[in-house]
Amino acid sequence: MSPQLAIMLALVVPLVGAALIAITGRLHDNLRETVTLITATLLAVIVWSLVPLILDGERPEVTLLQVMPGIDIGFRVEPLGMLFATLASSLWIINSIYSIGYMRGNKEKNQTRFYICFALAITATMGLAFSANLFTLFLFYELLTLSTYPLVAHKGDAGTVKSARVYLGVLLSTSIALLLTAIIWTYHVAGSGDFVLGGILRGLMDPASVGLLLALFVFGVGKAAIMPVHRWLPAAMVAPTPVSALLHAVAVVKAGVFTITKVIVYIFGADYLFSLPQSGWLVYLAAFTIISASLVALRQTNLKRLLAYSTIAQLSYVIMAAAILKPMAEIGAAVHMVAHAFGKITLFFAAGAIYVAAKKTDIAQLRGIGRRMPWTMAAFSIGALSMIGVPPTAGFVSKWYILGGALQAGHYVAIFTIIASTVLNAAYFLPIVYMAWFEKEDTSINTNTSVIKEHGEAPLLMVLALTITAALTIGFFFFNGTVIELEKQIVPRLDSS
Amino acid sequence: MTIVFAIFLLTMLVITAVAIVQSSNLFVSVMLTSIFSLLMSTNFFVLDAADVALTEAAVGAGITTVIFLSALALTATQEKPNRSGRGIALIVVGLTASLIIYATFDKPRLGDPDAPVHQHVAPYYLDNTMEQMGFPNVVTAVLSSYRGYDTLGEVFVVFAACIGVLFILDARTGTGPKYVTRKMTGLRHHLIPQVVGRILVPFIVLFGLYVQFHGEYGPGGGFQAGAIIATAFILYSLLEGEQAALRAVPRSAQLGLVICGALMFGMVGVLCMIMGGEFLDYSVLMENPVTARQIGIIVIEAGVGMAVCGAMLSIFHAFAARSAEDTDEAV
Amino acid sequence: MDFAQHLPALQVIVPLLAAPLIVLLQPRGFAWAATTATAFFSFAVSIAIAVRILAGDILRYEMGGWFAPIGIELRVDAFSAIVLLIISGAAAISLIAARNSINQQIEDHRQPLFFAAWLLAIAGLVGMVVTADAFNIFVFMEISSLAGYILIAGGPDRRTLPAVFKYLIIGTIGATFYLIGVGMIYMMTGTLNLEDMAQRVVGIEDQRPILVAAAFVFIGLALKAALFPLHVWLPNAYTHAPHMVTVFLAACGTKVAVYVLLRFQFSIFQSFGEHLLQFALFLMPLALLGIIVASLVAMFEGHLKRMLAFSSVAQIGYILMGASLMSDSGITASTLHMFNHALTKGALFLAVAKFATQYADLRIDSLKSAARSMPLTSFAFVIAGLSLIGVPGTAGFISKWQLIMAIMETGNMGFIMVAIVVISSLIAVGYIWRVIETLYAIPTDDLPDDAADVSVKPEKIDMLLIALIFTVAMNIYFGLVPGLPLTLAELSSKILLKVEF
Amino acid sequence: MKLFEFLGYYNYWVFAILLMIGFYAVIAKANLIKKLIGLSIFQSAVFLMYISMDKVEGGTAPIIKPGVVDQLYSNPLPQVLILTAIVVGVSTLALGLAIVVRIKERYGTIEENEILDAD
Repeated sequence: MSPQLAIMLALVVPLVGAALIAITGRLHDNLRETVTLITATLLAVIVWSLVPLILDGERPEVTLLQVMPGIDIGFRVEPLGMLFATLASSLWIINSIYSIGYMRGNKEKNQTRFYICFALAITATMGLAFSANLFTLFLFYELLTLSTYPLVAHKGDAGTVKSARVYLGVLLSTSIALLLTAIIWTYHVAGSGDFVLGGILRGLMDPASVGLLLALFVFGVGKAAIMPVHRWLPAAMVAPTPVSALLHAVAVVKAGVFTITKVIVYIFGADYLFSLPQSGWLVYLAAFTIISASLVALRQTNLKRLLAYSTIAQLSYVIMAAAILKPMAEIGAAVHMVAHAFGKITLFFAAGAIYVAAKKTDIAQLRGIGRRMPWTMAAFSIGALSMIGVPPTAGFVSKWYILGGALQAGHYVAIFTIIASTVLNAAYFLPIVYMAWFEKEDTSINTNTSVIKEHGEAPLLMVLALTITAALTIGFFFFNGTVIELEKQIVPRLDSS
Repeated sequence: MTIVFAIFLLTMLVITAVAIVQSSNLFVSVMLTSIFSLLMSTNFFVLDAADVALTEAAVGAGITTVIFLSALALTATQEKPNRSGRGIALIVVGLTASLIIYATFDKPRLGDPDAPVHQHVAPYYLDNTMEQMGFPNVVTAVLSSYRGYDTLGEVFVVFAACIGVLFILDARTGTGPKYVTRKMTGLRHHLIPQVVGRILVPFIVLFGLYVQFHGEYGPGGGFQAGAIIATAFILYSLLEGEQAALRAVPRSAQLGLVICGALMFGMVGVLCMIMGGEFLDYSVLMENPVTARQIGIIVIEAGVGMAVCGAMLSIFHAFAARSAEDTDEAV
Repeated sequence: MDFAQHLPALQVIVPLLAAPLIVLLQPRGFAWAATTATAFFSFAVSIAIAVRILAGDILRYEMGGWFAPIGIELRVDAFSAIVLLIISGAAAISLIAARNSINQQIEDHRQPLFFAAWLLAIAGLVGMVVTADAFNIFVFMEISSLAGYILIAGGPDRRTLPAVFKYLIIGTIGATFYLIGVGMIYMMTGTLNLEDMAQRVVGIEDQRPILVAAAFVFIGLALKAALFPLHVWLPNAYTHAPHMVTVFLAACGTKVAVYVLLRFQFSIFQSFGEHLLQFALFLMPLALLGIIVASLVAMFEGHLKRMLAFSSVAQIGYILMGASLMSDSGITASTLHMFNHALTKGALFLAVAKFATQYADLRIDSLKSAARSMPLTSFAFVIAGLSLIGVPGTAGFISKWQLIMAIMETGNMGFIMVAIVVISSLIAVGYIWRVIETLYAIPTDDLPDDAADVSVKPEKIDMLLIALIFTVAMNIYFGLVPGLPLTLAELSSKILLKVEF
Repeated sequence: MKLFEFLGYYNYWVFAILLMIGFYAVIAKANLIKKLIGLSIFQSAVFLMYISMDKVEGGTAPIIKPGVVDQLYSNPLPQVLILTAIVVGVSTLALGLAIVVRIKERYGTIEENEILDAD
């Protein structure tokens, strides 16, 4: 299989999958879900087949069509995108397994639409990850927003629609208003929007404009949820848990930080940005987002909302790392995308499992739940530790690199932020873990019927899924060499300095 | 002397126009509009535009007035007082006026033979009409040959108006076409108009035919003729009543006249294309281009005349038939 | 003289002459079929013309065999070709889809007249575009206007009538203003041929009449084009017209006036002193204001058709804003947007027409949960709506991209304009999404679920739906492969700016 | 010849005044028929403008007199245009009146403000 074919297949397979799901959805549920799983597996195989090539330094390219002179829809696989695509496609399998358990366990309506939109979202993610230029990236960015909207609004009642409106409103508005402007500006100045290592804007703009352009990009990519454009993420918590997992771990927010990192590395060029003081504000903004989101998370009583704010903070980790503009930090940014994905998906799977099994959503209800759902809570604990950054979890690896980068740059604000947020993370995660394992179940709060009270573990498929992700979270601590090798390639020029 | 007369005419025009707008009796306004058209027509004549004068008299003073009156019969004859909107109107009008006055200063003066209008294209027509067309009326030549395409367009404007009026006035909550016309006596009880009118009708038709076929040599042509002949039939229907008029020229014949007229014009053009020329290039129709053009012009002028006559009649009867129904319903 | 040379003439005279034939041969059903066939023939002619234009030709045709400026010349270049494509394409698609909707709204015995008027409208609009003669434009403008009044007057609601009347008055004033302007130019140049005019206008010393003429032509055509604030006739006319007429007129009605406007401003007045600059300075604020105000009105409009009509006014603002930049890329964007907006608005109104087959009331609130019974139509509306917003992958995005690109070329001042384009896009998100949410809303509880399901009739797959899906597909196709309109638009801008190429 | 020059200006002024009177009636009058009457005055004014420019001092109507040399003729082109415009004008008017008649039937009035109130 030639790499070009693989790239095209990575886009076509989920698309065909969506079509097949639509057809089989009318026939039988099992058939539909088989199709989903087969598609996901096939996609993962295809994407993985590209990894060795990229590690060898190859950059396969495909140009699909020329839209306007100088503006193509084209794909080019590079380490950052490779990492993102691998991550998303692999997690899709696990997420599908989990979804099947969740959707059935919860007896959700419109399941076919759910799986179709999911597959479309994955198509968009693949396109985004492999995009060779800003135009293509923007195309798939919007497709991702639109294909996830029906997922967020899945329940369809008034409250959900309202929240989904916030989701779509923020993401679409910021992208059309700011991101599109930034992209067109880039095309206007540089004559192209191709992702080139070292950037394409060097010397073409005055420093003040660079700062402005950077701001347009950062706030335009609403998916990165940097404050103040983070509101959509808590709003989107109305979605079913597998969707939350998709948003937080597999695709959406990752697409956001991926875009920003890619823009910094391939459009501005990290070392070029570093030479300009006008870009320094980004670290402070990210730091502010980290701290304040963590503080907000501290006050949450709803588990999923807590996780949402935790995500906001973690995303800004990536942005801050990217904005430190030092080689180690850039690697740390990429690694943190993976680490956070593993950790957060585990946490969400656990939250969903608790909801399906016990219909519990509040933190206060979790007392003693560890005894009823030991697997789930064990996984939850691992995820939480990864968020804090305790070894041996994935979170530790990325924090190590980011901290290294911050030290390299001598950026004390960043260093302080990392330390402070670690403390805050511990402050909001550890009590939950403690409560779940060591406190007695509180019957007074749980006013629900006895049927629900007498619950055990969640459906097998869900437990299976979250066990796998928890294992990955720990596994990543030990086996992260490939990822580091891959991402070292995005900073070769800086590596020597 | 003519100039004094012209100045007098122009002044009268302004006075009439003011009176038209001021009068709150719509009937008076319409009659004044008819006078306005006649004044305008005379003025055109003074300005050496005989063809236009004839058209304005036939169409403006004649047909327009009749249509207005038939519409008045169906609506209202008195305007209700209303003072709102004057402010905006005055502002808009004032702005437009200042724009026009601004343009006044650099305009070429009236009658200047060196003005750009008389230089570029116009002399060609005056110099070549005799040679290329073989007849003296340059207006007819320009109308039907040099700018025949405009005239084709114009015929279709008339056609559009005709089908438009039929379409709009036919729209009574759809139970099929309402071609019912009840008793309408016209002016049968009035002896003098009856007698005079009966004598006049054939002469008007005759005059119309003269205007039609003499268009190449004197003022006149299809438009004028069509309008004049239509006037004759309208007069007839006023005298004898709708029914009698429709017996003479049924609705289908009126519409048929329009369609045939329009198609005749168009088909001559298409024939020119088939014969190897451009659309409406009559010269290819026969060996001798001058004769060919004359033949072409006669045919298309006939088409124009038929179309205009038919359209005017259709429009008039569409209004008139409605008033017949309404009066019946009222009784 | 081969057939191909007659193309510009055929473009006009075929629909023109077909109109009386349809009135002549009245049997039921025939009118629609014949009209549609004619429209498709027209479309084929436009495509043939476009092919010739892309090959680098400029088609000239001397009507009656008289050379310009003695006779009337037809002249088709890239700018005309793209507008011809818009008109005849819109006509073909709206007509082939029209049958059921028209049967619903127009009584049988009136249909031949109605379809004849439709053909006259097509002929009038293409006639304005192919001709190179200022007065001939007026004649065909009147044909298209009268036919347009007739078409709109076919609307079943009584409110149609005042709306048409208003349109008639304003349209006539516009045409008369145009006539005054042309008269003044003629007075100063002695010619009516546009090219000839452009050459002769250069040497004139007495400039005032020409400036005033420019103003009259501009105002007259702006009235016809519904340029803000002269748009007052448009919303009601579009709202109360028969649905399929709205599709047709929204796609191409005002664009032809814009076409003539740009022709005059650039071809004739371009070489005329500072005029073009004044024109731009005058036009730009109006365009910007129109974009914002009309978008806001659309946002708070409760009736679906009116909402889209106001959105059209805003889009005219986009088109003219592009032109007011006076740059190559600006006019390219402007022309391209004419094409893309025709596709988008056509699709949206087609969807509206389809909704109207099941929903008598087209206020947005009454379309609640329409997606249940009409999933395909609703989905098509969503895609077309996205194209209106300018989401990538749709035609609307391409023109927005070009427009912002063109604005950025103007330097720092451009940011205000970019901001306005962006803000109005956001407002578009607002009003389109309001509809989409309503369409996909879950039925309220006062209807039990079973009852709702019983009342749902399955969506009928008819020509209207197929045409709708086709148009939506075209929106996506030209969003990904905009080569054809883009090339024509680029050629147009070079022609208008008289760049040698 | 001063009088002739005056006529030139006067012609043009009358055109402007008539145009304004017509335009005013179209905008300010609420009665629909009155609006149409205003519209026809408005158009007539434009006809006057066109015909004014065809006049040549000492000329006659453009019907060639065979054998006569040095005869000046007025310009035929504006006349042709106005012939067309007159017919266009009456066509528009007829259509407008048809609509007014229908409005009267559906609303019972032809006053603009009353129609607005009715809906």
